[in-house]
Amino acid sequence: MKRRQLFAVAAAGLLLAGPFRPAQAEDVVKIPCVCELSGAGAVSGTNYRDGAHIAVDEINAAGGILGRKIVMADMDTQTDPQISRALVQKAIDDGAYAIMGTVYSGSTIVNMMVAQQAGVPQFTGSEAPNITAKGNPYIFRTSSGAQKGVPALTAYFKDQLKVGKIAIAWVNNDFGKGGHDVFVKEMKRVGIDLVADVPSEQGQADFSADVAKIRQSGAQAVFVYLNEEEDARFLKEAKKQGLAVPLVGEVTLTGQKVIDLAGGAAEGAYAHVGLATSAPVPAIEAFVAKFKKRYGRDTDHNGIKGYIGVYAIKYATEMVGKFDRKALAEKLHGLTLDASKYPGMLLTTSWDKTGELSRESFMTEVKGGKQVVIGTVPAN
Amino acid sequence: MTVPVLAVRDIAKGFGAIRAVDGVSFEVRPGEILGLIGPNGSGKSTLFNCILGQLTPDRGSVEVNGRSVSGRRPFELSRLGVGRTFQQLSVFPKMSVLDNVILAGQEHRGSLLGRLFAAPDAGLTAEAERLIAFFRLGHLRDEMAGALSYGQQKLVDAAMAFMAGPSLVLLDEPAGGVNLTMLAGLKERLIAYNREHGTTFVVIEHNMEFVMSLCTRIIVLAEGRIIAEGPPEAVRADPRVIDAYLGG
Amino acid sequence: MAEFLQVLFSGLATGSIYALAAIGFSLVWQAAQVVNFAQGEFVMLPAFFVLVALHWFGWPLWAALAFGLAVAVAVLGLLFKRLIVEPMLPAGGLPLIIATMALSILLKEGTKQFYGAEAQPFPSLFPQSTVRLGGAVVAWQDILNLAVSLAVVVALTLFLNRSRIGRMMQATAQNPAVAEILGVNTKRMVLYTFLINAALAAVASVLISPVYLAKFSNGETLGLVAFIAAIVGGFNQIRGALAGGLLIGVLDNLTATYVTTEYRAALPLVMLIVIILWRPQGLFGTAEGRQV
Amino acid sequence: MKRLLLLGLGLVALLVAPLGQGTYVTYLLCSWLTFGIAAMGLNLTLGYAGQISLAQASFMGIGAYVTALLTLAGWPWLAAMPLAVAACFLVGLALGFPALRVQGHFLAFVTLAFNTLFFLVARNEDGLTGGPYGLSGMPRPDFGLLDTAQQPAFYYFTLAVFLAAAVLLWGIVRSPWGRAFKGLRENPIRAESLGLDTRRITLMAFAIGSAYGGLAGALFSPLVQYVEPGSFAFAQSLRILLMVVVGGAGFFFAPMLGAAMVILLPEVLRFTEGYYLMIYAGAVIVLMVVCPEGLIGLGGRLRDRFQAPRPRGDLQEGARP
Repeated sequence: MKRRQLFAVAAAGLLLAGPFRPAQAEDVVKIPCVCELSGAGAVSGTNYRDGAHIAVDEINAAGGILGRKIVMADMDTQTDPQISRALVQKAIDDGAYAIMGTVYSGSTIVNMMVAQQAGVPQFTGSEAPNITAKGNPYIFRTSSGAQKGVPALTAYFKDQLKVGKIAIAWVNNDFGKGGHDVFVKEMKRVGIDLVADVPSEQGQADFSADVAKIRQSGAQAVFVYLNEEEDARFLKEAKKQGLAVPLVGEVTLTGQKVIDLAGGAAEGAYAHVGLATSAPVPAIEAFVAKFKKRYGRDTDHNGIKGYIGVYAIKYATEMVGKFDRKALAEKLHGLTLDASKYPGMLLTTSWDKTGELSRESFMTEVKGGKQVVIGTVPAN
Repeated sequence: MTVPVLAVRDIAKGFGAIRAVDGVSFEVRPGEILGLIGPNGSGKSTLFNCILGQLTPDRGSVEVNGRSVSGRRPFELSRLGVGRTFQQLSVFPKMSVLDNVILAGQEHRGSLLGRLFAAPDAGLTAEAERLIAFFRLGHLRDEMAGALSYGQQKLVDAAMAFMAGPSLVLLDEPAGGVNLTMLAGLKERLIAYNREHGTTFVVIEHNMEFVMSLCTRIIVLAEGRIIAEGPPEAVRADPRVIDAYLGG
Repeated sequence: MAEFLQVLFSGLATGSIYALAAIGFSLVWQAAQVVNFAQGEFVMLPAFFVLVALHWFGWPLWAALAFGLAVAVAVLGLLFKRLIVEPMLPAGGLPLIIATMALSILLKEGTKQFYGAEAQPFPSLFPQSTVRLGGAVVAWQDILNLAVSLAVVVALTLFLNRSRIGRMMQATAQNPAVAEILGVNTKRMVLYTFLINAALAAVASVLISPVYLAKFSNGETLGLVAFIAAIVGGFNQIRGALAGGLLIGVLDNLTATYVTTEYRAALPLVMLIVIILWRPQGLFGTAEGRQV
Repeated sequence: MKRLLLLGLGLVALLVAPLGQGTYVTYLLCSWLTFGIAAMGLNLTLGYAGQISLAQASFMGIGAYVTALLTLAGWPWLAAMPLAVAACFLVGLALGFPALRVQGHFLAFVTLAFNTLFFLVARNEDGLTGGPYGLSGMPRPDFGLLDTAQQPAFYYFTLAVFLAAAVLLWGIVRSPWGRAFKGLRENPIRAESLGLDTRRITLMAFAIGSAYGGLAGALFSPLVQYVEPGSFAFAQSLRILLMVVVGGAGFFFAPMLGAAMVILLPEVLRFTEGYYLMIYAGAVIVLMVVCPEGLIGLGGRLRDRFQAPRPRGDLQEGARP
């Protein structure tokens, strides 16, 4: 009896798993989106996917890439690196021309090896520094890695704020650790004294010890490298304890979500934003409005990442003139796409030999409950 | 002079201010069936648990076949040849009757590691079947023990106590909850086993009829002390015993 | 010193909310021998009931709070008892553990699906101003959270010790068979315990969400902390769970400030293991009444 | 005879399963077998010996990290695996000690705490474990004739390890140890009084179950070629526990069935998008309410329903008056 059940399961497995391969149509190009639609990364992954779909629909409406329509299949990694790896493999088996995703660095670091082996260009939303440090010629970022964003702040701390002692509050996961390691190195390089190094747990609720520690350390500024809701909790606690030094973040700290969550506590926070939904750029404002109209909710910067990723594939492929994965990857290395000629990029963007991306970025501050751009940082 | 199978020397055990057992000593000779009786609260169960190592006595010692067993864990006691039954139902309900009885014997064979590589039944099927048949459970060999009736489970419990060929078996209220027909059968089987193997029994029991007809010697406890000792007829007639039961 | 006071006060405020969850946990354990692995989600969820009333129905705050409490008691108390615990009690133990674990996933995913994955701001019940106490800055919110928690605990203790129903509930928890003989409707008393647990969770939820924000995943740590607080304090005691909650809140902050931030999450776990192995009745508990 | 035939058919199904399948399906099958091994181990600890453990993922983690570190240092897999398994055996033995003092919920929480502590150590000790980044790029084993770098070859390698593990476990549960484990589960006090050293056998139940977790970890490492702390957090232990309980704790084939459910069901429910976890959790609750013995128990119950019960008067004799 038990064996029969085992057999039944094996048979069911075979049936379930049976290959559902649609007929290969020559007039389409497959660009599957492998990203986090459920699990811890669902918010980022869903925005990434939805942004990408806007681009796909626009491109298809305008005739596709080299006359071929894009087909974008959504694949949910459940924010699980193992599953993401298998899904990238599946995407390749299904004949992907290029792959969009994944957003979580922990997933990307695993699945990019698969795409590399198969020679399929991959456009990730991850920002961990090590992704472009592995010499993988097929990985491309859709936003700057942390090792690019954090140094942009170094000058700000040194020249604008002129601090000698600084503290960092960071979330102790692969995202936070990436930013933390670059930051520590940078501060050492320019000779700013790191007086408090405070990691916190993902989802941590009580930041009173973290803030008390920083307050006691005598830091003249704090670099806050947390996820959005922890940003908000940190800001609230900092305000409560009267931590009266500049709080500076990377990307998220001045975002609308954090402002909403933190209430008045976000007032006066600074952040360097590589790709802000509130950037004073008409193309970005138009995209944000488009997103809101189509999905009935606001996007974060992941929506923009997905959007420009698809456009990057289109523009580079058209430059190559044919569907050649290797040529596409080679074309993108060292390529600069000027936003005035290539409007889908929203901002002028370039990639270097490692697939790292750079474009101009912004310093922002929360003023009157809104994110306000207070300066532009040139591409580096 | 033979070495007593069980020697209890000056056992005392108190709980707070209550002296449950207060200096009890006795010996049990090979082949005896000793009954341990007394009114509720006389200290029978406490004494039993002290002998079996479930409770640590405040003073005194227990010897089995001349070896001190104080401080031994229950499984060691079993390996020294002390079998027991339980007052409450105590079988392995989701195992067959045969497996119940084999388990009762297998831990006495070879080493722990040896048992990992031994035959699945540890070579005990034939012996277990003999014992199951002896207790007239042969037709239930492959049933789950938990599916058996109360009386049948009591018989399985008894069979398990004998499986390892113990020299001494302590029976904790074997008659409790068993109906009359079954009870007569149980008593008859116990006496038969005693005759065949010369195994020594110590029985705690409330059911006077059962004890009087089963045991060869009886010890009466009251308030933690032995108040009478002797053959069933003598104990039955002892005024102190009547007093303890009626006056207590 | 100021720093010490700062983290001490914050720890007490957080700990008082842990205590509410821990007390509910203990009560349910005593009454029905059920360890509720979804307790954290029970604290996470009522905030969303309130938010639904506020934003979807457009009700005023006080009505939304009443709605949240009522729905929590009905769903997390009555339905939980009737639909999950009651049919499973005979099977006991492991299946019930699995079922409450699955329930925690269900509540979490349901909240995410129907209200959203992002953290939500939650209206504060108390003024946002602060007060200086011996060099530490303490928010009125923290002080009032602590006060409300303590008041709830005192009221609950009085209810259990002084009122007729409370004493019947205690009798049921201590010895259901005897209580039954004495004419207590034990089934009803167990149900009351579940309702009280749900109400305590709702109070904890409303107190904690203005600070912690309402998020579907909030229960993950809360549930564990509540259990640890209950064990550390002594599983069979209200005052034990209260003390356990406060202790964990304070120790967590002190560890993070003075010992290690990387391993701050380890301290309660190590405490849990040590307590279970060496003082299973808990720091403030008595040996009787515990079953393992 | 019928049993052997069915077993043979199951084996053939396992052998042909990856043929003609894409690498994704093959990957899922490998994952199923790997988790099947971990679940088998937990089934021994929990299903047979009755000792609840919420730490099986941490043993997979220990196995995976040990294997990863050693193979990255150039050791062959065949040398690294036994060390990984032995490490888990020893740690499992240590984790068994709390079980000598507490049972049930208390044991559940001690093991849960252990799992979370393991996660913290794996994340914080980045000198050894790579911290939150984890370790990546472990080579897949190469046995000369069989290089497992490609997916089908790796599947057969996994299958071979799985079958060896299953046969070994079958041997253990059929031996007198299996009876001793069950005795410990059913009635530890009675078992002790019959000469069973319950302490030792409890420790063995933990150690062997954990060693199976370690073996699964040793396969996980080359399968995913990436280990990071999050893969071995408490949630993963919960997943393995679900496999055992949903399949039916204490039945030999239950973990395989349960692992198939837990790993394949999300694929089947994928069309429900975000609802699949809800549906899944709901199904588990219903299963536990309706049939606490799991799917195999459910199967048995359905079978009984369609068979007329045999009247057994002999089970009534000597009943309580």
